[in-house]
Amino acid sequence: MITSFVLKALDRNIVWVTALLLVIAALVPALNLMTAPDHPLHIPTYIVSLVGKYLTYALLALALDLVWGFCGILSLGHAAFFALGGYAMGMYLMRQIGARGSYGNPLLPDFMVFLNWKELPWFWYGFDMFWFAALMAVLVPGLLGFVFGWFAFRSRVNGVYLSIITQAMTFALLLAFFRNDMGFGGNNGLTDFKDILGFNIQSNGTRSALFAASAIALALSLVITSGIVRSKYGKVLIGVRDAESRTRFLGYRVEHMKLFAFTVSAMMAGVAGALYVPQVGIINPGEFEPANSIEVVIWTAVGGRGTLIGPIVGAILVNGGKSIFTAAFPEFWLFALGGLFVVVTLFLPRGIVGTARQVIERRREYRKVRQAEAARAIAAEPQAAE
Amino acid sequence: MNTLASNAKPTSILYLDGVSVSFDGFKALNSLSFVIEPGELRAIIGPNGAGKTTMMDIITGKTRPDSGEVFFKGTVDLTQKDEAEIAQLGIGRKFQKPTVFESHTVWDNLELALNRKRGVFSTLFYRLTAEDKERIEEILSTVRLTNRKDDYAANLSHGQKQWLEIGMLLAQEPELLLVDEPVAGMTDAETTETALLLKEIAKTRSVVVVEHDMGFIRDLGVKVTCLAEGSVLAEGSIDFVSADPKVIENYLGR
Amino acid sequence: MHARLIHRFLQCLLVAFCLTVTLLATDLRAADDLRTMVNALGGGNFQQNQKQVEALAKTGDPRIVPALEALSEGDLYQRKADGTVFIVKPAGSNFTLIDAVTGDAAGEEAKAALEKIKVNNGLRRTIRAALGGLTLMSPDTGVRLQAANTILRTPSADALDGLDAALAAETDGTVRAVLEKARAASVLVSDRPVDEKKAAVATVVETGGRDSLSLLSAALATADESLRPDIEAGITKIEDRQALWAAGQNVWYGLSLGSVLLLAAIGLAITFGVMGIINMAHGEMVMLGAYTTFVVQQIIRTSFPGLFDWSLAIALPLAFLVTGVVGLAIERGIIRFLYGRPLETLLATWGVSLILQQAVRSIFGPTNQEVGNPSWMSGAFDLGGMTITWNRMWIIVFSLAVFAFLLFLLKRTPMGLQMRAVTQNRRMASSMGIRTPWVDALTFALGSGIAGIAGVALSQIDNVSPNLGQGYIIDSFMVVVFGGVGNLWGTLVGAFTLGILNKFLEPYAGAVLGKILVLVLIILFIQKRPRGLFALKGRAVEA
Amino acid sequence: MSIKRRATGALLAAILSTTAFHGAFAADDTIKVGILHSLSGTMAISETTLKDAMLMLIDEQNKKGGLLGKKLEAVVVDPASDWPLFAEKARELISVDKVSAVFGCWTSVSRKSVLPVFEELNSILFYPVQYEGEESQRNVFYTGAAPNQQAIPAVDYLMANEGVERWVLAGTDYVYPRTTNKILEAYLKSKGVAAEDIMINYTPFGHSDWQTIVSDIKKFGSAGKKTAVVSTINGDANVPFYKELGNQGVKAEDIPVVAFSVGEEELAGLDTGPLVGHLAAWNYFQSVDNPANAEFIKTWQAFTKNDKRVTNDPMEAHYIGFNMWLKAVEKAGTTDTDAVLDAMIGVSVPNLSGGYSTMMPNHHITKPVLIGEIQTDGQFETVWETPGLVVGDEWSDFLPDSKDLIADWRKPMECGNFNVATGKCGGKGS
Repeated sequence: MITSFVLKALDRNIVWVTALLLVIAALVPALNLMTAPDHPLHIPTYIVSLVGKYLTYALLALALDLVWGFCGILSLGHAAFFALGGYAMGMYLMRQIGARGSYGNPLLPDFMVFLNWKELPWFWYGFDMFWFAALMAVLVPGLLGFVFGWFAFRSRVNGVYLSIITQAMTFALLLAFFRNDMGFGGNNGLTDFKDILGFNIQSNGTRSALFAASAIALALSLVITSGIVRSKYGKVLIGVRDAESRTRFLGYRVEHMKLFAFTVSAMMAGVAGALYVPQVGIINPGEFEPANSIEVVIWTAVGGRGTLIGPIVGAILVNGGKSIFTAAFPEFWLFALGGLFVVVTLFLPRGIVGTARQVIERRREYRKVRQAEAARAIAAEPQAAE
Repeated sequence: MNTLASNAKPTSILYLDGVSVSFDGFKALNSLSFVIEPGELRAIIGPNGAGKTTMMDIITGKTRPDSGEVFFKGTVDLTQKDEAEIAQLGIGRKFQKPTVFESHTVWDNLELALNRKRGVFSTLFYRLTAEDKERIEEILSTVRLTNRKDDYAANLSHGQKQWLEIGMLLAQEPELLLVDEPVAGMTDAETTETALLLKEIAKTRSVVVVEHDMGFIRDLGVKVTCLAEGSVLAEGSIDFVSADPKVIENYLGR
Repeated sequence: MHARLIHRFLQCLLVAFCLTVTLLATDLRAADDLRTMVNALGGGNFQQNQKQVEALAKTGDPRIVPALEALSEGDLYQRKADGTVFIVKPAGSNFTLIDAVTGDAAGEEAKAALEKIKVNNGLRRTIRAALGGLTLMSPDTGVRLQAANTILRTPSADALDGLDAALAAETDGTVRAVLEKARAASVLVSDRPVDEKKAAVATVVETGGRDSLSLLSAALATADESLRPDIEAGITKIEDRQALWAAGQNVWYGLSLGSVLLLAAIGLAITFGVMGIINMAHGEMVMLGAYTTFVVQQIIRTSFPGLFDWSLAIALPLAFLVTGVVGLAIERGIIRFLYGRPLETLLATWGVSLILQQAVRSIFGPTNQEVGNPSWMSGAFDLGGMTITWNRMWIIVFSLAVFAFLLFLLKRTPMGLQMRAVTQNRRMASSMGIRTPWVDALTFALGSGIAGIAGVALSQIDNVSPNLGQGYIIDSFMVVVFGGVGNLWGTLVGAFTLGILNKFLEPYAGAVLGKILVLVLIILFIQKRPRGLFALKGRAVEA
Repeated sequence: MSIKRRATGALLAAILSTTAFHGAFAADDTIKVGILHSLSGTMAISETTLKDAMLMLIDEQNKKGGLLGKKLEAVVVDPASDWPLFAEKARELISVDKVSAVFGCWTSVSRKSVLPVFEELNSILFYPVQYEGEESQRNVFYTGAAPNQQAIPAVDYLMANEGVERWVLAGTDYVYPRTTNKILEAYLKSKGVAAEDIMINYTPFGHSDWQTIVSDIKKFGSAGKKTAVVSTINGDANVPFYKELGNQGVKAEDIPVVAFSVGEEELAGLDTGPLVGHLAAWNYFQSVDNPANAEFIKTWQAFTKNDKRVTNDPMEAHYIGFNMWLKAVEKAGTTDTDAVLDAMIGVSVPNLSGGYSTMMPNHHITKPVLIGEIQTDGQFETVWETPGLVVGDEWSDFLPDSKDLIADWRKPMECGNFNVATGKCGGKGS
């Protein structure tokens, strides 16, 4: 059963990209660790952590694409799941600091100490264990996604209404996490991490490991997602996207279909967040900004909505561009970015990958027709001869 | 009439009694009542806004009636169920405008329509069995789309889409089929073909056809119900109905 | 504003005084005697100067009024050379000197040659009190009122004689009322007998209001046993009265917040609600409107200072024009290629908003720009126990006016008819000879223009910075969706509901939690009514 | 296939051009100075000014012949008010551009976000904004005010000169106000202020509807005791707050508001007519009257080609920090981090308020504290000034957990949180 699921998942492009990701996962750390800084092939740590960040973004975009590209649910709140995953990981990293904080309090994180909290809030328990934090990084976003989706899809909220309430959701969370009384460090968020699983979080080794982890996680999710969308269930999803009522009248429970996709997607976003935080070294409520969620939508659209590789390409391109522009023309990079979005929507409505695929298919169609004609011509020959 | 209907209730496949519904004050259905017997092929005619589509919406659970009873096989209360449940009970519906999954191939369209387990996980790990293949092939030939099976539904002609949709209904193996204007925009050839197809289908299950095309109705040659302003105007053979002055004044007249 | 007002009054009053005084005055100290006292202000620090001012006040000599005035305005300088103190008026790089006592012109001096006599709140208070005492007998009702009010704010036992005299002479009702209260207040702080104080308490309680509360609670601290019960009773009485008004005040705050939301959202109700464009650049349109106001005010400030009170009136049409044109450009340049693809409009307009923000930032700079309130929009007035600020009131009125205008435009004009026709059924409309492209363009321009004039209003209460729009975009979408997309009335009701809801939650939950609750309520509400407050029903939507 | 190529191509492009671009800059005959201030996003409103100030200072220094015989070169990046991006950009400045020191950050969170980077890559950050304290890090020099250089003197002034007995502590809900208010609360109580005479209120960022809160303040102020508001409201929310104060007629003579985050920049967006007499506590005002400041203002307005352009306290902080850095580098004869870190401590340079500021072993500096009243022209007039200089106190004496902590980065101690009670480095010491 599972095997067939996986086998179906592995079409040519996916195989290529997955392979590529795995190669990067091995190669980049190797080049970073084993070559001398002056070696031509050396990849500086700066690039490693930068690209590592991109990869987590790519995973987030992929998660969004599952619901938006294949099920037509435009979520403007996906950064919320990302951030929740991040917070779960952040809490673990905070607990790891232990007595090494400024006040040397073995139990309480610094921000609690100097706002003189007396004991650890209940929801911080268990986060000193990695497995628990990792579990929460997936479960909490998943649960939120499930509950939210269960309400929304059951009462058939869709279109912009759904988009806007997802935005309301992330905005509410933003405000909530800003409140210092929440016990998540308010605006300063969680930071000053020391180590993860006992490894110094700043050592090149750890960075490379995190990079590899991100690449592999992305590859894995790519395979899973591709499996999902290529299964019969995936076809139903696309059916829901294109003709929701038809799927209903064929007897499918559209709300369940949506709910499953939404929850899975939320969990993937959570994983992305959990990998993101140790690499950037901070998580704060800013991650809940509705603007962030919109950016994710934009990466996906730029890369190509409804394709699996598109969101990955889009996320990496847009963020790469951002990194370069903010340094190259700090005063004017917003013009470049804004321009990019306008241009893409106007001239590449299907996104980069989508357009590429379209071109390829056109050519294939054309070739088919040509062959058919040729065949007919040959068939015609002998009669002509007589 | 209600009393008359109610003793038909247990034996009927579909039973509507005094069904009314209104949108923002406009009465779409006004205590509509009629009965479909098992294995019956019934044509329903009526001017625009007579409530034909609304009636289908109510039978298929898309719209809830304000009042009245809707029963399937005399026992199942349809007003308490939603689209999916009703579809799974075995009521298939074909829309006025052909709605198929345009970004799927003809084959996939039928595969999705097949009457199999429809849960999330059973679809997630579904594998195409030999019998399912067979069944799909069979339907393909019934709706004459075998040679297009690998094309995207989007690339089909209008008529072919209509047929594909009918094919999907067959795959669904319903006991009751609701067909909304199947020949709209079809060539005469296609129309007669469709008539044959529907009669073929009606041999094994009950069918309700909503249609404007009187010629087509004649081809079918079955009992006709004429709706107007959300309630039944007349019922009987095509000639009987089309002779009815009310009908003429209300419908054929123009 | 207030200070200037007093100043103007005092000018005219001064003249009157100088005449009367010089005639009637019998035992006035010599002018130079005064001058030495005024000059003494030069050296002293704040505390010493307070003493000095009180001393000057004691003289009761009206000729020192302008000097004190100048001091509190920071226009009193000391000549470094000889320590003489002058009232100064800036004249280019120099100061024109005015004799602090006689008010005669006394030539010019370089700024460097003079030293400012510093003033702080404490000193200002003392001066205000002194002036209050000195101007109680002024012929000008307004000034007398001011004076009475100042004494009321700073009651003192030794003001009593002055008050009695003033009351005896007072004819004007309103001034009299204030004087009464001021007297009562002063009695409370004096060492008058208890029964007199009891009476005073009664008067204070009678007039009610917040200031009475502070008077009483202040008195309570020092009052002797026999008086306490009266005062306590009085306090509770006033507080009960206040509580009632508080509710009303809350509703008012809600309305005013609602009006802001309405203004922010109403443009979106067109571009998003009617046209279905997810217009992320909406906030930037509001921002552009605000900046137009800023530019207009700059020009007025530099060229026609007299017109300042008209600045908003002038800015309105301009803002509408500017943002309208920008909107038109956006529609023609980008959006028209995206009809039927609402989600893509989200991307494109998001890009546009980034560009617009950065453009404004590089033109005007990233910092806040000053947009002044015209006099008729500043200050507040009391309605019973509630304080109503003029700008809030005008904004409510304005938002409703805009709404009415829009409603009329859509429902009663051929243009509106065409707009609705196109948005409902594009093909049909065009086949009926409506030039749909232009209707689209105009509709979008209209929406943007409305956003622009909203910006004019919002510039009165919020920052005018490149980030202005970002602050409103989300709330706007909430309002439109909550009200029901495509329904103007929905937007109206939605805005005010959310506004009032927010303001009623705030006192209990606090500003932050209140906002969170509102958002959660919106989410839950959408579950109940998946198409907003005023949803269209029937087959049309389902399809 | 082609898709894959696009992906990789893009990736490489991104990587290469980032490095390549800066590679172009990397000339050895210059000393690079990083400027890490948001030029876009919500914080651009405050930080852009500091970017310009730094460019001006570097410009001036180059006119004077640069440093160690080399020209200084500014490397400007835009972290776009996005906190993780701050960390990324800091890393880029240090490891790609090889800058010798970075001047930047405004919000505490941005500082917190870059701290680990500076620690790891061992570089130097100059942080120019008043902040909540409770921190002292080896690689950071705090040239802004610590709470004891701003908040506490302000409160003292109000008690002494205005006879305030009742206090409203209003702030934006984030760490700086929270901490400052905690400290003030403790301080006020130690001065015998009753709990019911203290009202604490927090509002979200960019809060724009102040009606309820201002009227609450009026209510609180009508209890017969002299009342004052201590405002730690953050930048953007101030304008609507003051507008509401003005309109609801809260006069400075009655309820003065003393602010710690409102400077000349913020007032530039306001008609200060109704606000005359409200106060602010800073270590510098543009109105301070001395030649150095006059010169500074002149250069600034010339540099920005705008004779209305105002200066403010964080600018002065950068001025001080920059000059300290120059001096330290000259003292050390190199820009090597460790050498400079050692040389910095004890360095003393003139500040703009007419005295000298010295870098203390705790990486905070000595400053005078000025209390100013808002004037009609949008300037502040100093109404009170600490007799001497105040040393920045990184660990507040009014918070239970930090009163035993001190920081001293001189050898041999070299500790940011030495606990005098336990005699161990590292807080309580575990």
